[in-house]
Amino acid sequence: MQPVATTFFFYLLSGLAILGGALVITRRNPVHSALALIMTLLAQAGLYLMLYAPFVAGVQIILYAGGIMVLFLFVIMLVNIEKAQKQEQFNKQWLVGIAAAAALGVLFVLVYMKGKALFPERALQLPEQSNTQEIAVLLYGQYMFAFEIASLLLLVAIIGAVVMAKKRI
Amino acid sequence: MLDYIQGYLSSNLTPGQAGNVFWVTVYILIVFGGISVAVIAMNWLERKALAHFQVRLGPMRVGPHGLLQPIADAIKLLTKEDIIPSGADTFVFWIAPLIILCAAFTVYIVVPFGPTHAITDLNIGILFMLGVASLSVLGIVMAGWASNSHYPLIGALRSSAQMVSYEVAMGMAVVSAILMTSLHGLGMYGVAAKSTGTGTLSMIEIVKMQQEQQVWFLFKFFPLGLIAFAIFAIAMVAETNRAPFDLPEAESELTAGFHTEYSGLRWSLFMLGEYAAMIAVSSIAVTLWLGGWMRPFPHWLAGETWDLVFSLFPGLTFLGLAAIAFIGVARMPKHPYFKIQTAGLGGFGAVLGLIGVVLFVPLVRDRIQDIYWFAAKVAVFMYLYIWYRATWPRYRFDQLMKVGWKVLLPIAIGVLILTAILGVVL
Amino acid sequence: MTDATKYLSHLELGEPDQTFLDSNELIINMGPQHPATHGVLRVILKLDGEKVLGTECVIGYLHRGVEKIAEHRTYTMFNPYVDRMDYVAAVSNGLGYCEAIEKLLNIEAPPRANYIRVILTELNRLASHMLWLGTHALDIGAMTPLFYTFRDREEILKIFEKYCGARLTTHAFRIGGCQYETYEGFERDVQNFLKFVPPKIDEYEELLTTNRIWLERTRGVGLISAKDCIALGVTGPVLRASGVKWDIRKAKPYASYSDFDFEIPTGQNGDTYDRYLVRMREMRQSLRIIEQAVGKIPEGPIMAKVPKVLKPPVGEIYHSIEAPKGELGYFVVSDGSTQPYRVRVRPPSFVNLQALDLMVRGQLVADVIAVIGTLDIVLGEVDR
Amino acid sequence: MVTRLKQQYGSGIREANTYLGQAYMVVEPSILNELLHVLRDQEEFDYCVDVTAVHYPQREKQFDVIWILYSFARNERVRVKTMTGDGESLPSSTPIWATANWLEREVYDMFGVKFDGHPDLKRILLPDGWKGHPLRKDYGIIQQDNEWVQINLGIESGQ
Repeated sequence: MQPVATTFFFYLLSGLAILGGALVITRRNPVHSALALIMTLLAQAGLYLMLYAPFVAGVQIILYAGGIMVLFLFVIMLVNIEKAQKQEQFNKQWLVGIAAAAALGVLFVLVYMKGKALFPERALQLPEQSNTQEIAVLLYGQYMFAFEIASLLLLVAIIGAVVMAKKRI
Repeated sequence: MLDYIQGYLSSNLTPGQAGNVFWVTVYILIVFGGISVAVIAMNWLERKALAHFQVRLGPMRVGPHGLLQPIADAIKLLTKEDIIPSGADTFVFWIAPLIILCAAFTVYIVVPFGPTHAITDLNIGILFMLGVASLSVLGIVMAGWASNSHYPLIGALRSSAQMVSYEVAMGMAVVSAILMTSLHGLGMYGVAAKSTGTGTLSMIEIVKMQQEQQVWFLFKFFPLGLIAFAIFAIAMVAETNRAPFDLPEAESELTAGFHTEYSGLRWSLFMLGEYAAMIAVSSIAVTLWLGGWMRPFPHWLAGETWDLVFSLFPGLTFLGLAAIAFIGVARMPKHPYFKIQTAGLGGFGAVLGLIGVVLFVPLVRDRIQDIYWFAAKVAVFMYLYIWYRATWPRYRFDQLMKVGWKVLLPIAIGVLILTAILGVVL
Repeated sequence: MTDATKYLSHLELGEPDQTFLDSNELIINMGPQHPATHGVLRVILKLDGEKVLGTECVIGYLHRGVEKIAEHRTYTMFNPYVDRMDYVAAVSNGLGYCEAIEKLLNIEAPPRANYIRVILTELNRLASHMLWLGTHALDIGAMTPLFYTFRDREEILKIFEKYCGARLTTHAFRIGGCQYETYEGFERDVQNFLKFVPPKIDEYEELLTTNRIWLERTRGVGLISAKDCIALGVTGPVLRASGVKWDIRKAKPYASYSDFDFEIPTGQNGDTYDRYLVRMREMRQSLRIIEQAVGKIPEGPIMAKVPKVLKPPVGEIYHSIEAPKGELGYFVVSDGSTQPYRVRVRPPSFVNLQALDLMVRGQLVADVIAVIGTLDIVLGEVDR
Repeated sequence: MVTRLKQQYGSGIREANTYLGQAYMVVEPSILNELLHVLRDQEEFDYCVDVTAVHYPQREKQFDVIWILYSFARNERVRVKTMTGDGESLPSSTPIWATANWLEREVYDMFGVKFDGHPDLKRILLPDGWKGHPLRKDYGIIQQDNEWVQINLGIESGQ
């Protein structure tokens, strides 16, 4: 398949992702923030598609945009929006936050500068058609143990959530 | 130009795969228009069929047998006042129906109406379909919340809980069908099909696998395929919020659920989205279990003659419809008042007949019959939707959840495990 | 404090569960314009999620002051007004009123009139139950029975129309008997109807009685014990479904009910499903009564000797009949003039509606709809 | 039964009789509550059919308040009648029969007779802010609370 206007779509999707991220933290209304987050997640899914990783993109849409965000909205809708809107939006920690973000940015740049050799010269042309199968082989072959441990962790989290939320067990 | 079209006709790829922007655009327009027409037809059919279930006549006034009723409805809805409640969150209220509509129509990108009749064929086709279809939950939640009213909110909460829960059982059923693409085993007529090794998520490939294995997945590993299909068929009714799982819009409880506060055009967008989603999930079912575009008995009744006989069906169907229309013309009262109606119905019949005749042309016939069989299979599901609605009372919310989590999900997981075991053993 | 919370302020709702997560209580105003409240009933629900913590009925939207009107009309003039109370069972209303006044006047309707009364009243019971079934099923989400019952109710209304010219507010009876002689072919019509209806009732039952969703929606929903029923004064099919075998037609027979052989269907559990079954069986019993009555309508006059001007002696009377919804009573006080001094109607719907709160507490919102349907209320009668 | 009750309450029961075959008794308000309790617990009148009232404006004690009771066990009805004046109040029978709740509210709504110990005595059929009690004889048949109508409905008159 011939890629169509790759650079254009890359910048479009990245821009959308960054815009969504900015909206998430600046909107007063938590529902609007959640919607902006969905936009970011969908833009990310698009980026995955451009990286010839359609499976990850599909999973991103199903799990994050379709599943987790619905639960987010669920919780947000049930809290008192009026109260949340009256509260001060940024607390005293914003300085610390900016410092942390700056540090992270510097770290990224440093990694890029120092380890330039680690990055390949040009994008890898991964076979799109067998992407899903490759992921499956890796997940259930090489990384089997890590995968199963992660699922165990999630199970523990689910049980914990049920215990905390249920009034009478 | 002619060469171009001929080149297309002999193509073995979907336009998306070929990377042909022109044909992609044409296909998108055709699919969009076709689905819209299908929704309109479904709307009319539902009202008529439901009415006849219930010893009524249904729409009879606008055009012969109310044929033009959907158009009258559309005009009414478009010209109605667009009300936005004063306390509503305008932006979210405005965007919610669009999300539902977009989600419902985006799905059609990968629906394989035929081996080459799809906008594109994604490697993750089925995953993409499920994922995008699940995005419509967002629209419902947003609509319910933005209306700033209790009934829509409860409707939205119910709806999202329902859709998220049934997606799980639905996903499990789908996985067992996908598993079958990679497994050999006994085919429909006891023919051991060859193993294909790796499976696929691509919609077109799934149907091709069924072709290769000489079995609809519905009958594979009988009754496992059947059970998985039944689970999907139940879950898809719940996914589209239709009776008997129509609690989010339960009229007698929540007035109209999440779209209580919507009116006019926006409301019609919800309806369009809902019906488009119904067709979309039915297409998934058809693709995964009912052999997609394959004609019935492709192997049992194989051979040139049978191919010819089955390829005549599309034309015959349209001629039959035309005949019904002409019978209607003959039975129309002879009063001058009915002149326009008679002429209209006659014209409609003539158009149908013409389409029927065109469909007999060999070149068209061969290309079109895939679409015909696909549409016919989907139409069965559409009829079932109406039938369910006329027959069953509505579930209560806790019972709905019970059915989803305690009945469908365990069975679906069991079927998945058994399918895997059988696939390895046989 | 909103309007809705004001109504709920008095309810002892108990403390909401203040455990780990705050449970948000929701107050929902159901009605007076709502598709499932059978008219203009307004129910204010206090919900925890979907669970009902308490309800408050706000009624009176259809109050027309029927009892006040009665004091300003003569006995005869007031007769048509009673049809407007329980408008789906107008014949029963008329029967109760006429018999109360007849008792007060100490006259008795002739046997032929009584037989006609029984036939029409039982037909009306069928019509009322059919309407109940259709709307109740529609509330629970089954659309189709509504149209089936309306189709068959039409046959009953046709008989009414032929008999007295009106379909709904019939004003079929007069004090002292009946105004109209049966029309030509009345018996044949009724007999045809008797043949026509049983298969139709089978049809309804086929759609619902063993339908799994119907069973799940109605079994164990809106439970009410016989003790609670009696304490709350609930009568009619609701009481019988709780296991009390009590029917005024048997307990204190009026008209000519003592001549007929019929059974009182009862249930055991007092849930919505039992009430459904009781009403379905009641429809068949009504058919049995009509069958017996239409076969032996005695000859004779249809009107007792009644003075032109009705002036009952000073005194008071309470007379009640078994209306389709329960005990419909008339308490009439006469001061010796041509106008009643006081007419009190004991409306079954009004009293039965009181049980709603008890029946839905702790259940889900969807059950409120089912219970309102199963109580079979008519707001015209609740509000009068 | 009547003789037994008469022995117990003496002059509290002013009259006990039947009219057209229907038993009724007229009692003093002072013994009313106790009598109703006795009727329910000892005489098995477990079902309160109706609570209602009649207005006699000429009398000193203007209102007759009537309880119609029924016994499932005996298949008998009895009416218990008591008299009360305007502004006086009667003991509520809601603790005895739950059904009296709405019925007493209706009597209060229509006649203005108050019941002590009623859990929630307020208007039931008429709106909360309404003035006047329509079933009193001095309330005209086309009379209404115009003030309420004007404030709440925004129209000159409801007629």
